Formats: sequence, structure tokens, C-alpha cells
Amino acid sequence: MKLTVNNSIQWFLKANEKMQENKEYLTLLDKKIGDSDHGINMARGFQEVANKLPTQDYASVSDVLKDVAMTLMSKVGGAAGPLYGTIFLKMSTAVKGTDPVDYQTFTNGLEEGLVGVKQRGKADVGEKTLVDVWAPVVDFFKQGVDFQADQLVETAENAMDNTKDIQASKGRAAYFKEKSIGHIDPGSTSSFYIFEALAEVIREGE
Amino acid sequence: MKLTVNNSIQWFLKANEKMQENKEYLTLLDKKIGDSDHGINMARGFQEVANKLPTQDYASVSDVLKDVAMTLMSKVGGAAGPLYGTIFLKMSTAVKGTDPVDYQTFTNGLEEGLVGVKQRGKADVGEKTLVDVWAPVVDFFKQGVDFQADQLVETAENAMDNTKDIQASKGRAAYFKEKSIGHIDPGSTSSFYIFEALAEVIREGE
Amino acid sequence: MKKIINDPNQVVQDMVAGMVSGFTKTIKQIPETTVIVRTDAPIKRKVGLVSGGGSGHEPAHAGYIGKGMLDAAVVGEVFTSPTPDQILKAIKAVDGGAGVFLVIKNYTGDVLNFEMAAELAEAEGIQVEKVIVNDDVAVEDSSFTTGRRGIAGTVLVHKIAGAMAESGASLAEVKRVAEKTVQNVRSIGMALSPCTLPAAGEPSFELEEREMEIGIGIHGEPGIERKQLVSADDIAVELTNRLLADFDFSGDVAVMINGMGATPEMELYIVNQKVQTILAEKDINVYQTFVGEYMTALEMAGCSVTLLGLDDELKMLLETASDAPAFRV
Amino acid sequence: MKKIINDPNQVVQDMVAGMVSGFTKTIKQIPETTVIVRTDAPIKRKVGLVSGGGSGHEPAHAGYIGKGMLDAAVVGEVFTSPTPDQILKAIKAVDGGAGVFLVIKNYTGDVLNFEMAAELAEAEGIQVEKVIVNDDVAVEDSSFTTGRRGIAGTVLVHKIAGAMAESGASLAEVKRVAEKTVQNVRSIGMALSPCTLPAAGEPSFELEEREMEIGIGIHGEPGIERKQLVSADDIAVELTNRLLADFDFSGDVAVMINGMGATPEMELYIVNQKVQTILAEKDINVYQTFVGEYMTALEMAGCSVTLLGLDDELKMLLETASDAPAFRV
Ligand SMILES: Nc1ncnc2c1ncn2[C@@H]1O[C@H](COP(=O)(O)OP(=O)(O)O)[C@@H](O)[C@H]1O
Ligand SMILES: Nc1ncnc2c1ncn2[C@@H]1O[C@H](COP(=O)(O)OP(=O)(O)O)[C@@H](O)[C@H]1O
Ligand SMILES: [Mg+2]
Ligand SMILES: [Mg+2]
Ligand SMILES: [Mg+2]
Ligand SMILES: [Mg+2]
Repeated sequence: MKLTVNNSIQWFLKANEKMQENKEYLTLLDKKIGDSDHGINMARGFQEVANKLPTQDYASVSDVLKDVAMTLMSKVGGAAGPLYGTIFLKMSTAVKGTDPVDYQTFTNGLEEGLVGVKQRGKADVGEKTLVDVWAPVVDFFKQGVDFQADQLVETAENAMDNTKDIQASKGRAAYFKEKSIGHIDPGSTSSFYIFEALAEVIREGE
Repeated sequence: MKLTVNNSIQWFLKANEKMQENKEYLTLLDKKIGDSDHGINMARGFQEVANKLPTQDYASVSDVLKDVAMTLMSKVGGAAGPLYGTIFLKMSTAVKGTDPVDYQTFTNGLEEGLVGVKQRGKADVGEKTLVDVWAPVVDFFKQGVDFQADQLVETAENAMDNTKDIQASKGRAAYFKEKSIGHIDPGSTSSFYIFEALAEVIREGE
Repeated sequence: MKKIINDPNQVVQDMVAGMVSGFTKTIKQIPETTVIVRTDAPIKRKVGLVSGGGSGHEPAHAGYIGKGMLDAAVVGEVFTSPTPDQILKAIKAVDGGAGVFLVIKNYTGDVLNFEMAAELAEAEGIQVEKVIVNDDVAVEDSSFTTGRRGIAGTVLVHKIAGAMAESGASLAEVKRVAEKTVQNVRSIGMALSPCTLPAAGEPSFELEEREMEIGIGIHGEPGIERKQLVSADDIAVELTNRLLADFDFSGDVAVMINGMGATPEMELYIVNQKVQTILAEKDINVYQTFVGEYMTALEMAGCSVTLLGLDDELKMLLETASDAPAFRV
Repeated sequence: MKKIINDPNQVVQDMVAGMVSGFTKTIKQIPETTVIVRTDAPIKRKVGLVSGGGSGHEPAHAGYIGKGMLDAAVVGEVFTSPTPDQILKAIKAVDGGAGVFLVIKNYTGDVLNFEMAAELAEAEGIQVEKVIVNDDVAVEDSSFTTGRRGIAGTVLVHKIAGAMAESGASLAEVKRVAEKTVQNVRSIGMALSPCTLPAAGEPSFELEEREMEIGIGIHGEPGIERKQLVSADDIAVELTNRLLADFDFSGDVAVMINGMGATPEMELYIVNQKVQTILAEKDINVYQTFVGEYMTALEMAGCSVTLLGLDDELKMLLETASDAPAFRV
């Protein structure tokens, strides 16, 4: 697996499609254990990303990631904005200088993103946040070079589904205390879409 | 027909019962072409009258009527308060000095009440107000001494029903313009109850 | 019906108690009445200003009591004019020898009760003058009927008459500026959803899910037209055009965008944006703008737009200081 | 969903335009942002005061801009924290050389975005300090979770920090009184009916016909308990007792009875009446009372009660003049 500038642009265009398609669903999830805006926020932010990326000339994947980060940061708002912004900014820094981005560097980028978001959100695994999708995905990438896109989707999907059983202790869902159990975390779901989009890009490159 | 102090007290106690029983109905009528408070207002005012009359020692029917007038004036509010207040105040003045009140004097009292309320409300017959019940009832009384209580009820009831076909040009119902047609006037209905109560008192005296 | 109340028949008593409670430095309730008065009333040689009406329109009218505005507000039952005895008590409480001025909204009930109170006060030797506010262009201006209703424009009459009275002007002067204001002010409202009188327990009218009513009164009385709900901009255009068609507002104006009770302030500002644009296009200069809840109808959702044509005197009176909590300048 | 809006996705832009339109003497919008700033900002050597958050809480926060209160408000999407770039623009616009103070409500989104903006501002050489308001006793005060939410008490923090900044005090002094206020302020809310985000189009939660929720947040986040709707007095008792159980309010207090959006003022006054009675019974002296809409949740019906323990310094700062339209002193 190698990620070119074009691949990375495709990644976010596909991710945007998923955010638009699932805007209502993400908002519904956030209605259950939040304030009914996650889909609205993500759809607004990714639409901006999708509007912007094709109009620019990027020299590197790092530059793409940086623009994604800055756009999400300034368009999503709420908790998700700075969190996704931090992830892609850290990733941008980590992959700087290698183009196209190789598997090892990309894995490293993902891990840096995870470390960044944990710090920013003061959240750890098991608190019912998007960290609960990013952590297992990073582990999955670290396991080996030779993986199938389907396995990535499966890993992210299982991780997302598992958030259902967790009681939230971070973010707005924490106010629901034990009543947060039984609902999938909206941020974990939007993260799942991001990895699903990534898998599609990888699949096309295979 | 002669009206004693006790008769007149009975009149208003009976009228109060009717206002309480029909509180919701009067309010419903006022909801259709007004602001949904006529039943509430009349029930509140007549309850006060009913609370007060039995506790006082009245020397004359005129005194009873005056107290009814003052109580309604200070407890009903809205349009109905000053209108009914005016009617019974004028009636009180007109019957002053004759006790018990004879038929002629009483008829005269009703007529003075009608004149007073027309003046106060700047309303005439045919404007879909309580004047449309009081005017025919006064005419009825003026027709002769020898009447049956049932005829009084019938006169008042017909008059009330006839307000249905009128387009309102006074009071809040006037805002409904042609849409006021087809609804009975709430104030005419409360006036009907007052005459129905009077008929019952007359019947008992027969 | 969902309301934060105790007894539906005691809402007015409970409310008046709660209006005074915690505000005893500035206002007081006349015992055993629903009359609220400035603590410093009566003020010697100042014209006393009294307004009032049914309750359910808060902050009208008690919120407008204060130096530079009202001296007393008479609080009636919900949507029901207060009675002459209560109004008389208010008049007596604020008469400082220079007479008392009554601001009355043009509803049969209010007019009758205030007029009777004025007669009683005059019989006791108090000079009383009044103005009847009828700013609602949704109602035909007919001398054969009750005529136009008084709605949100009333608040601007309070302000202007109040400022004039505070300046030490005579009863005749107060009346003159109040009448000028009434002549120059026009309003029109609209609603998305009805309101429920506590004692009635049910909404006083119904509107379909995508329906609105243009020209509605502040008691849910009918307006001009029920129709499909349109955009905020289209609503602003319709309301503003109806005002402009009724009166020549060329020159300087004050604008009031008034919430009816349940409408988020957000929506009032969206309406304001369009109203200001329309006025700018017509070269009408907005001298001052008010956006908020000034004259409500319980929890009705909707808004009204008021325009007041201003000359130099009215401008000055509009800007003078006011201590009234709901209209602090 | 019935709302007076144009495009559900443009409500914030439309609202901000309408907030400034007609008020250009006092406030301005920073072009291409949803930041609203005092026209006289930055004020030399005065600490700049910036607050903000998601919109839908009007008059919070833009209504609190004015001499003696905020210098700028950053308006986010509905119920969504504004972004760091916008907050940074506000900080830069109000920095008069004495540093900038941020009043942040304790929500993950607000804290993250404001903190990032602060980092960016500091990187540009602007001194920034902040306070995080967490007055909502409905949430457990736990260090393992996000902790308590910031609700209506935030308005009193604006007032007190604003008065201190206006007096010419240093950034450290402003921070000190803001923190003191946060330590002494407690709130709790309740709701009868939900609110609907324009872009979502459906109520964000449901309540049964005779049900209420105690401890609800200003975005409709859950509270402590859903139960049968009770009387205004019983609601007042429950809310007040929860505040008194959480903090020792013996001494002087300020009371705020805040409407959530659709609640008639009448009902707020009925609640106020009982709250004042309870406090009097416990010998707690009410120094000042505020009743009205200060921190709303779109058209949610309900109210919150806030108590702030006052020492002489806080009293003085609470009473100092403020020009903010939604909190004029
Ligand atoms: N402290 C945190 N750390 C990591 N992720 C978080 C944290 N708080 C919230 N989140 C994520 O953000 C999501 C909510 O995003 P969103 O609804 O857009 O923001 P808000 O909660 O401000 O409305 C949650 O579902 C969760 O996955
Ligand atoms: N100008 C008037 N003259 C005579 N009767 C009137 C007049 N205006 C209203 N009414 C009567 O008063 C009734 C309404 O009373 P009510 O509902 O108590 O007062 P309001 O209209 O102030 O709410 C009407 O049904 C009508 O019969
Ligand atoms: Mg959310
Ligand atoms: Mg009525
Ligand atoms: Mg009425
Ligand atoms: Mg949010």
C-alpha cells in the first residue's frame, strides 16, 4: 500500500460522500446520547473539504492532510472539529517528507493522530469516544503490511459496534451516564466512515 | 309578578349555578369568536356574587341589584364586567323606592339597564352582542303583565339563537368579520342564563 | 396543557406576588389588588402614568414601570381587562397633583373599564386624561366597529409619554405627545402556533403544521389570512409592506421586532435583518431598533413588526433615560 | 418543525446579520465571520472580554456585548461550539494590549475550541487567560468525566468579569473575580418540552404530555430525573433545594430565574415568588433578583434557577453600569 496525493484526495472525497449520505443517521445517533448535531457538523465540515481539495495543487500527502485538518477545524465546530482537526494535523506532520506515503509511515501517522486526539480530548480507550475506533485501527495497521481492505472495514466496524456497550465518560454522552449504554457513539461512527472510505481507496489501488 | 329581596337573591344564586355549569361552554363559544375567557370571567364574577349575597342584610331589591352590579364590575373584567355592571346598576337606580318590585317597575328597570348598556357599549340591536338578547326581552316584558315564565325563556332563547346569523360589529367578535356568522354570541348566551334563572324564580312564585 | 403554575385560577395573584418579590426597592403591590406601583409614587407635580390590561402579555405592562416610563400597571386576569376599582386604585396611588394619564389599548373591555375608572377618579377630583392605542393595521379602521387593536406599539407610547411626564410636562403635553405617537405608529403580527389560557386548559385556536396566520392579535384573535408558512424573508416583506401601505413612513423611524412568547430570539433577528433591508431600499432611515419580547401572548409562537415615524421631539423622548426593567435606556 | 427562518443551514449567518443590522452604533460584525464586537474595540489598556458558544441560547452571548460586559461574542452553529479561527479573530479584535479574558462554558467542544484559539493567540504574542464556568449541579462533579456544564450562571460571570475589566483591572484581577464567581455560583434547570435544531428538523428529545425533566441542560441534554409534572411551587422547591444542598449560600445572594425560550414570563414570576419565599425561610438574604430570558435553548419550555453567593466585591461588580442590551444596569 502506498498513498499518493491523488489517493488521499479520493479518500476524503469518499469520506465526504459517506458523511452526506449518513448525515441524518449521525444526527440521530447524537440525538440519542448528545445534542443532535454530529451529522450536521460532519456533513458541513467534509463538504468544505470536498469543495476545496479538487481546486488546489498539492505537492504532498502531508499538504493534503494539513488542509483537511485546517478545514475541519474551522468548519465542524463542537467537539468533533478540534478532535478531527488534531488527528489530521498530527498525521500531516508525521508523514511529512515521504511521498507517496508508504505503509510504515502511514501507520505512524495514524498512531500520531491517535496520540494527539487522546491528549486533546483527555480521553482514553473505553470512554465511548472516537478513540475507541482509532485505537483498534492503529493496532490493526501495526500488525502487518499485508492486509486486505475488508479486514480494515471489519476492524473499524467491530470497534464502532463495541462502543454500544460502553458507558460514556467523556463528551456530552457522559451526561447520560448509564443511559448511554446501548447506543453507538456518533463520533465512532463518523470515524468508521473515514476508515471505510480509506479501505475503498486501498481496494482501488490493489 | 312581584320581586322581593329574597326573590332577587334567588335569581342571582340560580344564575350563578348556570354560569358554573356552563363555564366551559361559554368559554368554548368565546374561543370560536373571541379570546376564550367569557365563561371564566362570568363564573368568577357570579361566584363572588353568590358568595356575597347570602351574607348581607338587604333592605331593598335595589340594594341587592347594586351589590350585584358592583361585584360584577370588580370581578368579571373584560367587556362583560362593565356591561353587566352597568345593566344592574341602572336597574338598581330604576327600581329604587318600590319594594317588593312590581311588574311595571321591574320592566322599567330592565329597560333602563338596556339603555345603559347600549350607551356604555355604543352598541345597538343587530351587532351580535348581549344587546340582542336584552332588547327582545325588554320588548316582551313591555307587551303585558300576564305572561308565563316559559315564554320568557323562549324569547330569550330565540334571541340568543338568532345571534348566530348576525355578523359581529362590536367587541372582539368583530375582528372575525364574516367568519363570526354561524356562531352564537357568548355574551348573549350568558344573558340567556340570567333570564332563564329569572324565569325559574318567577315560576316558583306562581 | 403544560405550564409551570400552581392553581390555574390563581396565576395572576401568584405572578403579581412574584413580580414584586425580589424587586421591593423599585416596585410595590397595592395590598389586596393586582396593581403594581413605583415605590416612590406619587411623585409631587409629576403627571402619573398608568397602563394595564389583561395579563399574559408580559413584560407588558408591569415591566414598563420605572422612572421615565410608567408609574403603575394594573394587571387583569389572563387576557381580561382589569376592573374599574383596580384601575381607580392605581390612579389614586400615582396622582401627585398634576393629574394622571392613562394608556389604553383599543379593546372594548379595556376601553370600558378604564373609562369607568376615569369617571370615578374625576368624581374624586383627580384630573384624568387618556390615549387609546390602535396600532394594529390587520384590523379595518372602521368607525362602525370596535376599530383597530392596540398591540406592541403601545410600548413605544409608554416610553414617549413616560419621558414627557418625567420631564415635568403638563397633562396636556403628555397627552399631546402620546397622541402624536399613536398617530405615527403602526404594527402587525403573525403567529405559527396558538396559546393556552391557564384556566381554559386548551389552545385558543388551531393552526395546521405548515400554516401561519398573518395579522393575528395578541390574544390569538384572527388576522387577515391563514396561509402556508413561508420563509422569514417573505414574512418580513409581507408584514413590512402592509405597514408601509397604511402610513407614509418617509423620514426617520423606530423599528420594533416583537416576539409573541415562544419564538426564539434567533428568529426575531432573522426577521429584523430583512425588515432593515426593505426599509433601506425604500430610503427610510432607521433611527432606532428594538428586538425582543415586548408584548407577548403567553406562549404563542410568532412575531410582530412595529414602525413609528419620528420627528425630533419623539426621537428625543425615545432616547431619554428609563429605569423600567423591560425597557432600560 | 415551525420556524421563522429562511434556509435551515443559514440561520446563524442570517441571525448574526440581523443582530448587527439596526445596532451599528454599538456593535459590528467582523466581515466573513460570525464574530460580533463592540464598535469601540479594541480599548487601549482594557482587558478584552470574549465569550461565545453555540447559537440557540440568545440573548447569550451577543446580547451581553457592551460597555461593562463583553467586548466580543463568537457565535457558533446552533448548539455547536465556534471554531478556533473565529475565536482567534475575536481575541485579536479586542486585544488592547492588556490581554484577553475568555469566558468558556464547560462543554468538551467549547473547551477544546477556545483552548486551541488561546494557544494560537499566545503564539501571536497576545496574553490570554480564561475561566471555565460549570454551574450546573444536575451533573455529577467528577474529575473522571467532562464534569459540570456551564449554564445560566455564565451570564453573571460575564457581568462580574466585565465590570472588573471595565474598571481597568489587570488580566489577573479579572481572572480572580471570574473564578470567585464560578466558585460561588450554582444553577439547575428543568424542561416541559423539547427544542428543535433548524437543520435537524425534529425535536431533540421527547417528553410525555404530563412529564417534565429536572436537571436538563441548555441543549436538551438529560438531567437527573424525568417525572410527573408538578406545581410551580414544587418545582421551585426541588430546584432550590438542590442548589442549597450543593453549596453553602448563607449570607447574601443574587437570584436568577431564567426562561429556556418558550416559557411565558408569567410562569417565571410564579417560580420566583416561591424561590424567594424558600430563601427567606432559610434566612438567606436576596441582594438582587433577575427574572427573564438570559440563557435559552431555542424554543424549549422550562426554566432554570441560579444562586450566586455574594461578598462585597461581587456585589459592587454586579451593580456597576452595563450597556449590554440584554443586561442593562
Ligand atoms: N473528550 C473527547 N475525546 C475524544 N472524543 C470525544 C470527546 N468528547 C466527544 N468526543 C467525540 O465527539 C463526538 C461528538 O461530536 P459532536 O456531536 O460533533 O460534538 P458536540 O458533542 O460538541 O455536539 C462524540 O460522539 C465522541 O466520539
Ligand atoms: N360594545 C359592546 N356592547 C355590548 N356588548 C358587548 C360589546 N362588546 C362585547 N360585548 C359582549 O361581551 C361579550 C364578551 O365578553 P368577554 O369575553 O367576557 O369579554 P372580552 O371580549 O373582553 O374578552 C360578547 O360576547 C358580547 O356579548
Ligand atoms: Mg453533538
Ligand atoms: Mg372574551
Ligand atoms: Mg378577554
Ligand atoms: Mg454540539
